[in-house]
Amino acid sequence: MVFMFWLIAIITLGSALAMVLNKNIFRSALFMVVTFIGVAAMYVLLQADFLAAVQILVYAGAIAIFIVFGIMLTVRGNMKQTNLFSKNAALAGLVSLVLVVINAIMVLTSDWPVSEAAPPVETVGQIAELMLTKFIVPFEVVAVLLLVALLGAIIIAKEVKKTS
Amino acid sequence: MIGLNHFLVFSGTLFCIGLFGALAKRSAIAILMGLEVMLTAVNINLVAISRYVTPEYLVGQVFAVFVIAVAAAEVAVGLALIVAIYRNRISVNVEDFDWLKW
Amino acid sequence: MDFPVLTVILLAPVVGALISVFIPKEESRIIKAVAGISTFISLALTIVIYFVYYTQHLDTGGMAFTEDIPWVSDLGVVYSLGVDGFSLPMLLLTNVIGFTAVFSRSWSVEKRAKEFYILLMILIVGVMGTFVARDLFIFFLFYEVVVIPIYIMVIIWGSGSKTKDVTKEYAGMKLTIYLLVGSAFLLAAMIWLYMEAAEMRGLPTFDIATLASLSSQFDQQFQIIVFGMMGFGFTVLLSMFPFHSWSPDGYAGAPTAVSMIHAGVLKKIGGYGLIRIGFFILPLGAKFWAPLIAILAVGNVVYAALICLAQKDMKYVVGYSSVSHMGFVLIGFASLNIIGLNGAVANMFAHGVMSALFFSMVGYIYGATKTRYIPDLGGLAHQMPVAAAGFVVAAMASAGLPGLVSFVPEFTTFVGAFKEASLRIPAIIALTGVVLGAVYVLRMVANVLFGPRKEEWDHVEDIRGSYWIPVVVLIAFIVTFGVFPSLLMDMVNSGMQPIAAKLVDAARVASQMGGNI
Amino acid sequence: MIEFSLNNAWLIPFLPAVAFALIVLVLRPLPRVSAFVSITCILISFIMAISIGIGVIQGGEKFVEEPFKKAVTWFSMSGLKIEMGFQIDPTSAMMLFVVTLVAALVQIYSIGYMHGDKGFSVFYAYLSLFAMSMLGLVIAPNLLQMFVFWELVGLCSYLLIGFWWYKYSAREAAKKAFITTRTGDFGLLMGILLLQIFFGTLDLQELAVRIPNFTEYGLTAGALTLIAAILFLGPIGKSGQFPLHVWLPDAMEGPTPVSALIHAATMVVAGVYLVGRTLFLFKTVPGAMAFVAFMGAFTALFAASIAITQTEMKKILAYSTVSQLGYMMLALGAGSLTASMFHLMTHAFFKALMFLGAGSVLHAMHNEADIWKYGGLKKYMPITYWTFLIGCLAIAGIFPFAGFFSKDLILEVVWANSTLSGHAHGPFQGLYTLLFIMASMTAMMTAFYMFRMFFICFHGELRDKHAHPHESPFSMAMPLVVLGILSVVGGWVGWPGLTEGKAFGYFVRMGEFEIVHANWTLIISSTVLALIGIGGAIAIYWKNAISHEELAKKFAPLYKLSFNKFYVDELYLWIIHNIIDGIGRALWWVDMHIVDGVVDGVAKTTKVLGSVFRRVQTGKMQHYALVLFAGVVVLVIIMSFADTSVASLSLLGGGR
Repeated sequence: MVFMFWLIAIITLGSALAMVLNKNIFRSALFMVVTFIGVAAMYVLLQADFLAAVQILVYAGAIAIFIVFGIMLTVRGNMKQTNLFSKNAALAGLVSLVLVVINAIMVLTSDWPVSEAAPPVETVGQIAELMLTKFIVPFEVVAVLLLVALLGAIIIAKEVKKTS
Repeated sequence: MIGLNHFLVFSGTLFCIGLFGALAKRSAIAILMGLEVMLTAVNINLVAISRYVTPEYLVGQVFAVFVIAVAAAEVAVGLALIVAIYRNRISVNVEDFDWLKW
Repeated sequence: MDFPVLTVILLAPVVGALISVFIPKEESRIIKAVAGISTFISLALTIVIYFVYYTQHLDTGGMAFTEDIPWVSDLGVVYSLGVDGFSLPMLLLTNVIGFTAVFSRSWSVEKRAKEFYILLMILIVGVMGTFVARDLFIFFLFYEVVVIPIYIMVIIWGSGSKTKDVTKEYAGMKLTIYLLVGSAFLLAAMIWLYMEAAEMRGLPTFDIATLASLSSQFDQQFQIIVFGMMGFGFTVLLSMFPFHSWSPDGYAGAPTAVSMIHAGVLKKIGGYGLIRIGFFILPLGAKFWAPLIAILAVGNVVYAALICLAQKDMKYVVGYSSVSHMGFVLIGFASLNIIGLNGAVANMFAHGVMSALFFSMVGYIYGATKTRYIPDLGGLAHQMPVAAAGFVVAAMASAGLPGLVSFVPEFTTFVGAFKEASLRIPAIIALTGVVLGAVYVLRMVANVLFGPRKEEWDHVEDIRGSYWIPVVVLIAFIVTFGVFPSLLMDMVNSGMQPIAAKLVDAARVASQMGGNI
Repeated sequence: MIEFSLNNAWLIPFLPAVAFALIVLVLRPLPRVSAFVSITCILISFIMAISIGIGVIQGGEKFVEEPFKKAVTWFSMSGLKIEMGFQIDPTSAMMLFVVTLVAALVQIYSIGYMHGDKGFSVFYAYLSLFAMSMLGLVIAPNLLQMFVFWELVGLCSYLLIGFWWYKYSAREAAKKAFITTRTGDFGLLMGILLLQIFFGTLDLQELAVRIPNFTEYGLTAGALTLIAAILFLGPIGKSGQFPLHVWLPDAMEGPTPVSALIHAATMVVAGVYLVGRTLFLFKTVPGAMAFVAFMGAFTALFAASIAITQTEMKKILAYSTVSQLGYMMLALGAGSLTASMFHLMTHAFFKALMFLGAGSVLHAMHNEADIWKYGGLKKYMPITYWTFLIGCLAIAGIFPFAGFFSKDLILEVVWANSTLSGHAHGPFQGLYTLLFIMASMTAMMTAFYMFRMFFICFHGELRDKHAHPHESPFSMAMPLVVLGILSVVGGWVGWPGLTEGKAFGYFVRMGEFEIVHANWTLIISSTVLALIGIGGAIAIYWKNAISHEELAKKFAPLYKLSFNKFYVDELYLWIIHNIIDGIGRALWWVDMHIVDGVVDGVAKTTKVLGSVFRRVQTGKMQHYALVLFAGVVVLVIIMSFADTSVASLSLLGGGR
């Protein structure tokens, strides 16, 4: 468990860093997929197996495909120079770094009300129950949101016909 | 023993890496990728707290599902926007996008 | 009395505005008629309650026709209305001017009559509301209602000037921003006052009378600061020198009806608030600031009157003259005694009716000739004798002729001011305004109305039809209140009694505390 | 009738007010009816005034000591109570009689004079308004009522001078009249205010009791003198005293009946009347008396010296009016209400007569103003000629015409105050000696310039060959005759030998009654002076023994100075146009560039700041996000190091 955690954490963070630092956007996308898979493994460690599956399906699957399509549609020229840093990279790096430290301090100094109870073994059924009872309205809203996003994406991305 | 703190620090670090990507990259698509990483990091937080603080309820996971759904929608719209902008500007370099300034 | 007469007065124009919404915009005559009827209902009811109060409540004084409906009870906001001897003249003034403003001639209103009259109704309601509110919050609410329609009306239906390089947009913007800056100070002062009072009582309230009953408990420093902020807000509205410059530009830019309402009543909200809220709740603060007000008042009178002499645009003459007249009001305030306050308040009424008539006539002439530039005009009495007569009456009232409404108030103001030994020198300087006032109005009258006939104005029409209404109504008020001043003075006196008593009290307290103010 | 009139004296001003309202509101399209209503009202007032006069004479002593007063509260508040009402005493009764008489005659005269004018009804409305105002002023029991009607009189004067408003000259003259008198009223109002403040009342009778004890009211003699002097500014303006006399000659732009009514007989004497009414104030402080007397005498001489060279009939009469008003002031300054009021009355008769006569001439000559165009009018208009002669003799002070008695009385009271008389009193005898000499000179000059005008107009040959003069119609001639008779007999009421001295002076007086014994030296010398003046006029302008052109050349600088009215008007115009208007323009500049400049400056600063700070808004999302997160970081750091337990707890202590 300990070993698994550290392994997954290093892989995930490493590939995330690689995604950010890589100058080739396509490789960045691939590292992103690795990151997502690592996160899915983290879910497994957290005994959220259903979520791990969803993570793989949606992130590593759908979203990655999306991104790749996006790259294909927009990127031209030298692939090695497609993913450069902007001028404010240094400042952004500093902010991120400080934020990491702050976050760590805050987490470590906080006293979490950790419970010793065991998580349920069977999660899918419970999630389904929660979603269809207590969270039925957000659930429906998300459904509508997805529909709207779908339509919106189509409309936005559709080529505008030049009128006269 | 791996506790809650480990997961929270991990997710925080992942979030910050995503943030760095979103703030420091030129390509709009790279920014989008950074955003996705940030969202995932948040999900880990949700799930981890749910697992360690209230293990018997799976509300955190339900939330994470919603976040994933929203993230998917966001990526779809975001990419559509990028494509549309690209069509206009032949560029996805956000440094060229300053229309917010009047 | 159970009949909520004040609410009805307030609602009549609102209903008029709502009805206008459903009338096709081409039917501008019907819209005007609706506006006229709804304001007339308000006016008639106001006259009725004025006389009821005058005959029944005058001896006892105090608020009458009160209505109290709790609104936001957590904050202590109550929709409470009521009138006393102070607010009634102001309410009457609002209604007289509101009613006549509907029938005034504005040069470009025909274009979008519907919007114009709807905004006008809203404006009138806002002004009326400030005068009948007994709750500070409601007062402020109505006050803010007033500002926006004016801005819109100035920039849509306004006009620029030939003598000064200003556009209507500039005028409207300047006016609005000035008023908003003033009201920002006002709001801050109001909230501070409210918090302080809530802390003292344990219960939050916006009720003016309740706040006033605490006035002896507020400490002096607090009163001075809060009155300073409030006084700034209100005196900007009253166009005190050197914060007056919005007023001539604004009047010159505004369409006739807005000029009438603005110069006639809106300005008076400043004076009303200064007394009803400033003097009544914060008498020690008033005492501290009075000398400064007196000095600036003299600035108002003389400075504006001298500037009037240099004006060549009719509306600027009237605009600056109104600034000058406000100096008389302010000097009456600064005297802090009952006579001066009576005079100042009556002066507000008098100036309201008079300047409304003035602006109405100037507006009519402008509407007919399409120019306000005095050297272009001349001999207009040939073509428009009625308008000329109205103009001369307004001019004479402006010059403070006895027998017209403004003489007795001015005299009383000066009696009050002379009574305070420290105010005598400022008052004497301000008295020269009486002479200068005669000079500039008579110059304008002579150059616009009299002299040889000018052929180019042969086509213009004299006042007829509904344009008669402002002339007749306003002159009737000017003469009636001029010949029988006690109709006004008794009323004002009954309203001023408690406030003056409070000031006397404060003076006593101050002298006990060491008397260094 | 007498009782009724006394108790309802308010009707006297009220009736003309009714006439005014009726004409303005209803009768304007009907000129004849308007005139009829107006004249009827003023005649009723006249009858009431006469019956009041009779009542006062019958009452005798009673009214002098205890004026009959009735008043209602006009408005009041704590510490200020103003009444409206009437006060009848011999002085006001006399004024009522004079004003209603002259007003009635002028209204009758106007039927002919204003015939065919398109503003005929309006003219009558104004005349009625004027009568109302003047009568209201006369019966006023307190100073504020007096001031109210005083101002209304000023309004009427404005309206009537500007009656032919389409003429530039009339419009400017009206404006000038109103503004000039307003300048004086500034002082009057201030004086009234100060009296109200210090004595707590404006009631004339109460003031008369309180003012002599002024020290009890915290005033020094100097302060009271100052108040009196300030108050006197009003009469200076209204009664055309130097230096505010400039409006009166210009006021002749109005129709002639107006000149007769307002600018000769009634309105302009309002100032004299006011000083007379408040004489107790002036008498309390000798300095004020001397001031009044000096202003009066100086004005008399000054105006007379201008009148000598003028060439318009009405202008000459106007300056003579100014001069005579100066006389009345002089009398008041010498402490004699009697002399002043007496002269006021006789002057009203003969000056109205002369103005109406001048109107008659103008009417005949089709408004040709220059007297050098006239000449030999004697044969064309005999009634006018003879009545005018009476007027001239009266003003010159020739026995037994009205002016003789009143002018003599004035000289006598001034004489009594001067060191020359031998029994002088008061602290300013030396000054009164000077004033006496000035008054005597004025008397001579008056006789000279009146007869100069008289001979130029009525004798010799008609110089304007195109004119066809004719005698005026009956409605115009009748008032001339009536006034002519009064100008002859009007002075006899002051005859000291009449009914054991209980003549005019017995009723109209202030203080103890004392019989003024005829001073034959004075009478003879003043008559001689008048005769010298007339003789000079005869020699120069009738017999042409001395060429007037030669004279003018000889004294060219003086002549020019007098002809140009000592350049007072020019001086005023210069001051107004350059200094006052200049200040106005300068202040406007200040207002536009500095006051507005500050406001616009604030706006501009905002704009500049905006254009600086808008650079911060790069328009790039990434920058905004970066700033957002940097802000979060900075905030967290600040809060964690700040010593606020709450903040550090919530951020660093976790979710408890």
